[in-house]
Amino acid sequence: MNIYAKLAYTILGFLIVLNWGFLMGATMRKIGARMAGRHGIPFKQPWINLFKSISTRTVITHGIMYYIGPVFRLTGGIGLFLFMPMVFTGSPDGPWTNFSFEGDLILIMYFNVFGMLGMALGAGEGGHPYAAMGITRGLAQHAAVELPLTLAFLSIAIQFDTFSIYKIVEAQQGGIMHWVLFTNPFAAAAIILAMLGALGHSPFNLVKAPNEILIGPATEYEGTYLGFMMSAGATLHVMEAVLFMNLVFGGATSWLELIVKSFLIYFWSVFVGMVFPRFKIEQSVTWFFKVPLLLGVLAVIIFMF
Amino acid sequence: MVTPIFIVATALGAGFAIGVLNKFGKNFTGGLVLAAITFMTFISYQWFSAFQFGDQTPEYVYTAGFMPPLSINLLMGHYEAFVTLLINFAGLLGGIYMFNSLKNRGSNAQVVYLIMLMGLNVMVMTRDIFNLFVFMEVSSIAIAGLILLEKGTRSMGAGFKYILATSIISGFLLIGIIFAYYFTGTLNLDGMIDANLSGIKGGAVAVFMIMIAIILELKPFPANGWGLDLYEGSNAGFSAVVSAASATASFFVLSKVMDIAGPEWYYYISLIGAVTFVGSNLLGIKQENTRRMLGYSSIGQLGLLMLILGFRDILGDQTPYIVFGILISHYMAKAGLFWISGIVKSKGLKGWAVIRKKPFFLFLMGTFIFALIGFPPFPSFFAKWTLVMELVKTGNMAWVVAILFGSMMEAVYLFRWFGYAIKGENEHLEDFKIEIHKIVPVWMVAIGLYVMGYFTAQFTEVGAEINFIPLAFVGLLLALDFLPVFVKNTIAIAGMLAYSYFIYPDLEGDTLRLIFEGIFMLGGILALIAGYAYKGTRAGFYPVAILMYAGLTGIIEAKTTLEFFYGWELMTAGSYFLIIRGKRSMPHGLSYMLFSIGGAYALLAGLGIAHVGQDSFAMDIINNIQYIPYWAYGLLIAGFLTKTAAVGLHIWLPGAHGEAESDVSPMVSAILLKAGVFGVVLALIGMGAENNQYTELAYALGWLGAITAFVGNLMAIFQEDAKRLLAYSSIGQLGYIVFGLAMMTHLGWLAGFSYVINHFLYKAVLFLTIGAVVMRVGTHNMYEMGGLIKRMPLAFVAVMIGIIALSGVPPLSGFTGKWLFYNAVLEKGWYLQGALFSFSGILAFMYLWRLIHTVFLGQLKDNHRNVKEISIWFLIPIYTLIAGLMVYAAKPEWILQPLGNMIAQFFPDGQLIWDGGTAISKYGQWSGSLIGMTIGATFMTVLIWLMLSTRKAHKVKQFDITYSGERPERPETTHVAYNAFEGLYKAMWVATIPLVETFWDRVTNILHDTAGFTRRLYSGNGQAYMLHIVFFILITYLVIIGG
Amino acid sequence: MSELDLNNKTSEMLANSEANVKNSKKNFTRPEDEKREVVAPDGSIIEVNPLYDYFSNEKPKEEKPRGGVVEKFLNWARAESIWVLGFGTGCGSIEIPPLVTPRFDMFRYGVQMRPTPRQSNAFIISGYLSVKTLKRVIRTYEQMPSPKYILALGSCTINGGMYYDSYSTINRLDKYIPVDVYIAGCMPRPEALLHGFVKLKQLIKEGKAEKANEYARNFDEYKANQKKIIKDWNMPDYNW
Amino acid sequence: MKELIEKLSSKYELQEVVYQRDNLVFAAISKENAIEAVTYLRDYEGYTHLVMMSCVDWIEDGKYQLLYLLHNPKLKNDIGIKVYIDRENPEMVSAHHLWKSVWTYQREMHESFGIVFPGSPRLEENFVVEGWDETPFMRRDFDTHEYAEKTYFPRGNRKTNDPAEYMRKKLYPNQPVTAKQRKDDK
Amino acid sequence: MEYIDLGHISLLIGFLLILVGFWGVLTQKNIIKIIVGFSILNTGINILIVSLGYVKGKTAPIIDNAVAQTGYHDVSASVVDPVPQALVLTAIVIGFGVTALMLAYAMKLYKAKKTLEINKFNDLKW
Repeated sequence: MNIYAKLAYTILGFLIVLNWGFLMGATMRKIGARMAGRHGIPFKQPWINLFKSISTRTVITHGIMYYIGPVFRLTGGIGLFLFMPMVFTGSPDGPWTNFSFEGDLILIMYFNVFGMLGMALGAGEGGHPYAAMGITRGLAQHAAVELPLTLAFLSIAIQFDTFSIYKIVEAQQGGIMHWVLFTNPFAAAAIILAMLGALGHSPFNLVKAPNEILIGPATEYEGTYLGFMMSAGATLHVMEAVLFMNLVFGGATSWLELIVKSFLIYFWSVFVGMVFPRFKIEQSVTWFFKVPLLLGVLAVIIFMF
Repeated sequence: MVTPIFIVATALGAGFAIGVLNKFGKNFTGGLVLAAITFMTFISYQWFSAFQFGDQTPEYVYTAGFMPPLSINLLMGHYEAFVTLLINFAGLLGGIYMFNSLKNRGSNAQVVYLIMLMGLNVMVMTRDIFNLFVFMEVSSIAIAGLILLEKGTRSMGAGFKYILATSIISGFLLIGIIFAYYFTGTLNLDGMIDANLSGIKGGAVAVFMIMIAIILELKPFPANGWGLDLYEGSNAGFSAVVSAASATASFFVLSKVMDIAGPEWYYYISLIGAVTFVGSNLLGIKQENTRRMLGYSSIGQLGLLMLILGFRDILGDQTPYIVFGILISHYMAKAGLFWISGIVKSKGLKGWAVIRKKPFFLFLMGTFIFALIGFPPFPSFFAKWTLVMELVKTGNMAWVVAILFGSMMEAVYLFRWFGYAIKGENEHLEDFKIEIHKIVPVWMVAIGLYVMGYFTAQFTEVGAEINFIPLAFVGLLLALDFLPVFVKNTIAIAGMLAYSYFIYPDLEGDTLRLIFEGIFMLGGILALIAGYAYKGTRAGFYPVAILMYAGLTGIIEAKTTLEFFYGWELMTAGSYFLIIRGKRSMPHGLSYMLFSIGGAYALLAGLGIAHVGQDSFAMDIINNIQYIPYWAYGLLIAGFLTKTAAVGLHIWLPGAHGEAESDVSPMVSAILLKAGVFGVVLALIGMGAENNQYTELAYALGWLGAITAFVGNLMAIFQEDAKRLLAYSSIGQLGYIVFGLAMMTHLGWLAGFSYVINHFLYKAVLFLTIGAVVMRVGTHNMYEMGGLIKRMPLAFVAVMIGIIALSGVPPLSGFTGKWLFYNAVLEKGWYLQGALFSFSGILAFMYLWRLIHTVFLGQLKDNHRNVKEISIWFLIPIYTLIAGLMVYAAKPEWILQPLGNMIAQFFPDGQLIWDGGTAISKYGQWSGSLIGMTIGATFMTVLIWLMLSTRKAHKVKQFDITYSGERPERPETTHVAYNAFEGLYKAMWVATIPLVETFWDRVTNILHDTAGFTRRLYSGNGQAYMLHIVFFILITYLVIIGG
Repeated sequence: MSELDLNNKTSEMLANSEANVKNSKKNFTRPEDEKREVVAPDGSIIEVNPLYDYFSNEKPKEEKPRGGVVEKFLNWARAESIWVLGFGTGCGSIEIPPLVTPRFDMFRYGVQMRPTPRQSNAFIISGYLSVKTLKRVIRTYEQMPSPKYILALGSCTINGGMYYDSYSTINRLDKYIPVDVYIAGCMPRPEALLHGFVKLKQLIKEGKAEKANEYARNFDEYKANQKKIIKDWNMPDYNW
Repeated sequence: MKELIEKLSSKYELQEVVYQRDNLVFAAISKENAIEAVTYLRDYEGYTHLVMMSCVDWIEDGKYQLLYLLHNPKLKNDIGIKVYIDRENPEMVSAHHLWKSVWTYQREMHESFGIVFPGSPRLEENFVVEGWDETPFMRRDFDTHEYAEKTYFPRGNRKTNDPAEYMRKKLYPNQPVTAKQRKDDK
Repeated sequence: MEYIDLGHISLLIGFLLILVGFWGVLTQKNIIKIIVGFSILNTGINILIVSLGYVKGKTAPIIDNAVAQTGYHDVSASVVDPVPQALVLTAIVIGFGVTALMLAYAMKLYKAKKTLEINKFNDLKW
């Protein structure tokens, strides 16, 4: 496939992901509202919020890093998309593999942090104590989440003898029983639990904690910056879900499958969030060090013998 | 040629002459004494040079013209000439030093001094055992008299104890002599040897009596309280003479008399020597009184000499060389130290800080201490090396352990003392006066040490001039120390550039060494450029910095193990001085030194084992160790790991790096630590070059690396001090490197090496930047900084790039290492270690964010409003290094491909496949430049979009933040910095319990308690000391003769 | 007193208000707001003026609407996405929480609560406002990005309500900050509040809710009113 | 309680002793002895808990009445010590050393009545109002209405109704007002 | 009494004196007594030396009439070993020197601390 076609597919894919991210977010809130007996927001609300945000008349800036923070964040989101094979079409050169040939699972693991780190820097420049508090919590929780996740990723990589996400997806084709969920249940369980932290919903949403530290890192961001961050957030949510989908739930062979699977994955975390109150940071860290870590270690150990 | 009898005659004649001529005044008689000693020295020298440079044969002097046994005969041989030269030279210098003391005590004292020297000379030369006894008594009486040079009850008590002890000893000696005579019918030593005294029935007792008396003269542990009192109580100048001349003479007497005892005694002499060496050095660590501490050290050194003497059969031809090295170092260094102690006049160790008021004294003191411990280029270094090599070769490992342990203890107290001198509080201390006649001897022995070092080195491979060129450069810089920084810095840089150019052809083609040499040299030059930022003369910085680089380049160029060890010790010495220059770095400098010395001794033992069964000392012997290779590699790696600060051996690092000066931290962190890595690489090449059969060792090393990475990174999170944070981070990064190397696969090594280069680049950037920031803001504490991005944007950018590279986030170069690592882990199957490694990497985000946030972001503090951007001299090296990072990020194949080729020599399997800029491993692929371009393009697109849409943004100031309707009061209370990761600490405090520190604390306490308990033996009661002597004799009798 | 008299009185007061602040009997500058000197690392002395140095002391500018279809669209977006700052000033704030319950459910109107003024565009002044709170309200209001809207809840914000003679409670909110929608009642029920939102949306869509610009236009007058009663003014004139 | 009052009256001159309830008694003590008495009650009689401290403005008498209400947790009874101080020059010995909560009470009284407690910590700091420079607002001679009219912007044409009368008129416009109602209204 | 000759007796006395000397040196607290102990020790050693050189039935190694009385014509065969005698002379001289020095010390020590108890002079220890 030539590079222009590839680029065109990629841009199209990104637009799908972005809008699906918004829609998915709205749907989740709708579901939450319906569970509470409310009518809830209209489905169009995220887009309206985006338009409203990027059209504020006054914008402030605390300095150059404050400025660049959302750029980092959005780049992180887009980059994650670019390096992820989205829809499996049977050929590594297919239309929806984006630029995933440039890297593999390790790249995704580390690039995941790109946006977070940039955001942390940007929020820091504002000098708001809550932003810094949110970031310290976020980083601590991130560390705790990543340990079981890494173990599970390693386990999957060992299982298929590759770090290439494309190959992992390919290996899971051919029926539901080929999914990692069933072929490597410990790794899958570790991911399913650790995923809750990675997606950052309650009970692990201490980073944002709206009533306590005024949504943490983003507390100083307004208008256009906020719009960028909302877009990045939508993208990242989908991409995280797609990552787990690719690794555990057999990937997707069509956009429809992708949408359904990512929705269900994301819904899992929202579902848990509906039930549990927010954890303190040390609680959440110790929680990830218990069951998910144990599962992760098990997932790796079974391949050592 | 003047016959040696004139030594005696001169002394006696001068003594009588003084009695006659003392009406001409004490200065005259003093001059006469000095003239006499000079003449005696001349005679010894004449003989010595005749032996050394001519072909003189040993000559007997027969007194009264009769042949033995009817008369007494003196022998002037090579060794005798040398030892009398030493004695007379010490006597001469001592005479100059004590000129006034002797004069004040009158001409009698001068005569007694002469007589003492004469006695010592005759003790050395005589071949008649009764004559020996007589002159031992003569010199004892003289010494006992001269102790009174120092006034006060302390010296009186010491003198009385001395005379009591020597009387007891001489009683035994006399009994021994008469029995020996009874059994052999001769008093002549040669006659006794011929008669095979110890073989005669009952003769063993006679031999025992003689031997034990002479051994007791050498003050063996623990029957040596009187000797310690002598060192402590007498005049400092006189202690020096006793330590140098009298001890040397006694030692020679022992070596002489040993011949009649026969080989069965050798073992016991060694045993007594070892016990003395270890025991007195152990007790030395508890000393607070300088002179007594030096006394312990003197006695310890004599014990070491005894030990060597006992091994003279085994050591064979090497014995004179080893004895010479140890003896001459001890002789000069201890005399020098005693003399300095007489000038400085401070009893307690802490008072020695006053020495800094005359900085060249620090140089002298440093010279003596380093010579005593056995650092290059001093003779003791070579002697100790040879000793250990020979002992290990002959399988005497236990003795090596004793020697190294004793030396370690000696290093503990000497360096603690030196630390007080360099860094202690000295404002309240009174300055001391220097008299010219007192300082001359000190300088002479100091210079003598260097000369002797050069002389000694000529007998080894290090003797080549090339190894002394860096040292000469150090000397040059030392001489130019008065010049301003700018000039010296330029000279240093030019020197290093020239040396790099000079050395490059040697290393061309050897990628491994080239990488490390590049890190050492280029890194060194870059770090030196930052030195331009300093004002004034920066006294003492350049010699030690260059000393360190000399050592570093020495270990790279080393062709033999000795050269390697030589470079290693030079580097240790240089870096010690660099580290201790920091404001509060005294304890850290000490612990650095002790760990380094411990590591060096492990290395020494390891190299010794490696040498077993091999003919050469070439470096490649470690590739093929034949004798207990597990131990050898273990010791070598343990030695190297002290420098890479593996967990357990890391406690010196945070303080040492954290408290060092701004441009020293990068030197000791980014550059120096790589020396340890280089060592580990060499050891691992040795282990794995042929076939990797040491999997357990590598496995343990792998876990150690992973745990080090974890501990280092975790501890870094909870630091408040920016430089300590970076220091802990270094521990963690070195853990990665060790882990990677320990995998012993192609990919593992590639990852390790990519970390070596990366860590050099970004840690140098970070340390230089943070150091420069610290220079500007005047504090290390991160919570006292903040918001500095507004004041120093260039520094911020440097740190940001540094932390992105360190954290391993693509697209910068840190990701290279991570990617290689995961592939290597998967290939090797070390999953759990890999996960721990990965977790450490994630922990790194936290401290990195904290570093940049609390220093550069957040609230600008009031007192930093006007700080300037960091110095241009720091920015130049920083941005040069950043350019390196960027090149690495953009074109990783430029670095990784040559690295891969180099590693393929050792590990040909499992190489990366390069497809243009894409690296393809068994498990995945990664194209650094493409990823960089993709991310860059995305980033720029988003950035431009945001810039366009917020072009009218209003620039606000630091308190324009939403603060619940309130306004912040102060930047300090609004900046989240202190104890930032409290939540994580609550969850993970278990992992931060300082087990290692506790362990080493316990070890220290046990040693101190042992020393403190044991030294109560020396109750200060002369009678008790006599009892010790008697018990010592009884116990040795039971052991040796066997009841 | 007639309306005219009151206005005269007001202008007279305004003229003297600056002087009032200065002629106050007490010095209200807190110790931490006084000028202080700190020592820089290089030993030089830096004078710090806490009331000035830390803030961007710029006046607000009037941001003219773009007009046309774009503005209409954006106004629609703004109207459909009203983000309310969660800041309860008085007893009326107890009427806000019911809005998120199933019975009233303000989300269906696109109304949400936001925790930080930077991300909100509507501010409910819920009930009586003491001078002390007014200060915080002003700072918060000014920190919100324009366009921004104020809903004044309860009769206290209209004429002081039952606190008309209190020594510490203001009588008329619109003298201090511009109000878009008044919701009368003591207290108004949540339904009334919802009605207020609907009204506000209507105003926004019509392009009439430009009170932020009015504030910028009459900034000096508002500021003088505010400073007259807030005697320990320790903020910048405009809080960015 | 009786014994306590007897004991106390043997030491200090007590006035206006009122046995309010079985477990509550009030007594007035002179300004000079009050703190001593309170200290005595705290240290020897077990009245370790300061329930509250209050002030009443007796403008007619030209006095402020301070009340220290103490509680004995063992006996479960309270005693209130009243102190009358001069209204024109209000000053009282500070009791901040006895209970830390007194700091706050005294700050409040200083702000709202202008009573000076020499030595009391943080006395000058704002308590309820910020930047207050008028007559202390809880003094009865301070006319809050006038102050509000003067300071804030009263909206004109404001009508005030007596709620009871207004509602009666509205609900029962035809019914005449009875004498009892008139009396109740007062 | 053939077994006990002069040589053995003096040997025994010598050893006894040595032991007495050691006993004095190691047990007495008074410095002067210690010095006396040393003197006894020295004397014992000297007697030991002389008696070791004694040969039964021979005379002192001085060439005078006594030599002739022994009846040996070879002078060297008629006298006892002269070397120990010489040694003893030297040893006595040295012992004298040492004793003198000790006594001088004792005097100085007494002047300094007004005591002769040896365990009082422990300024230097540990």
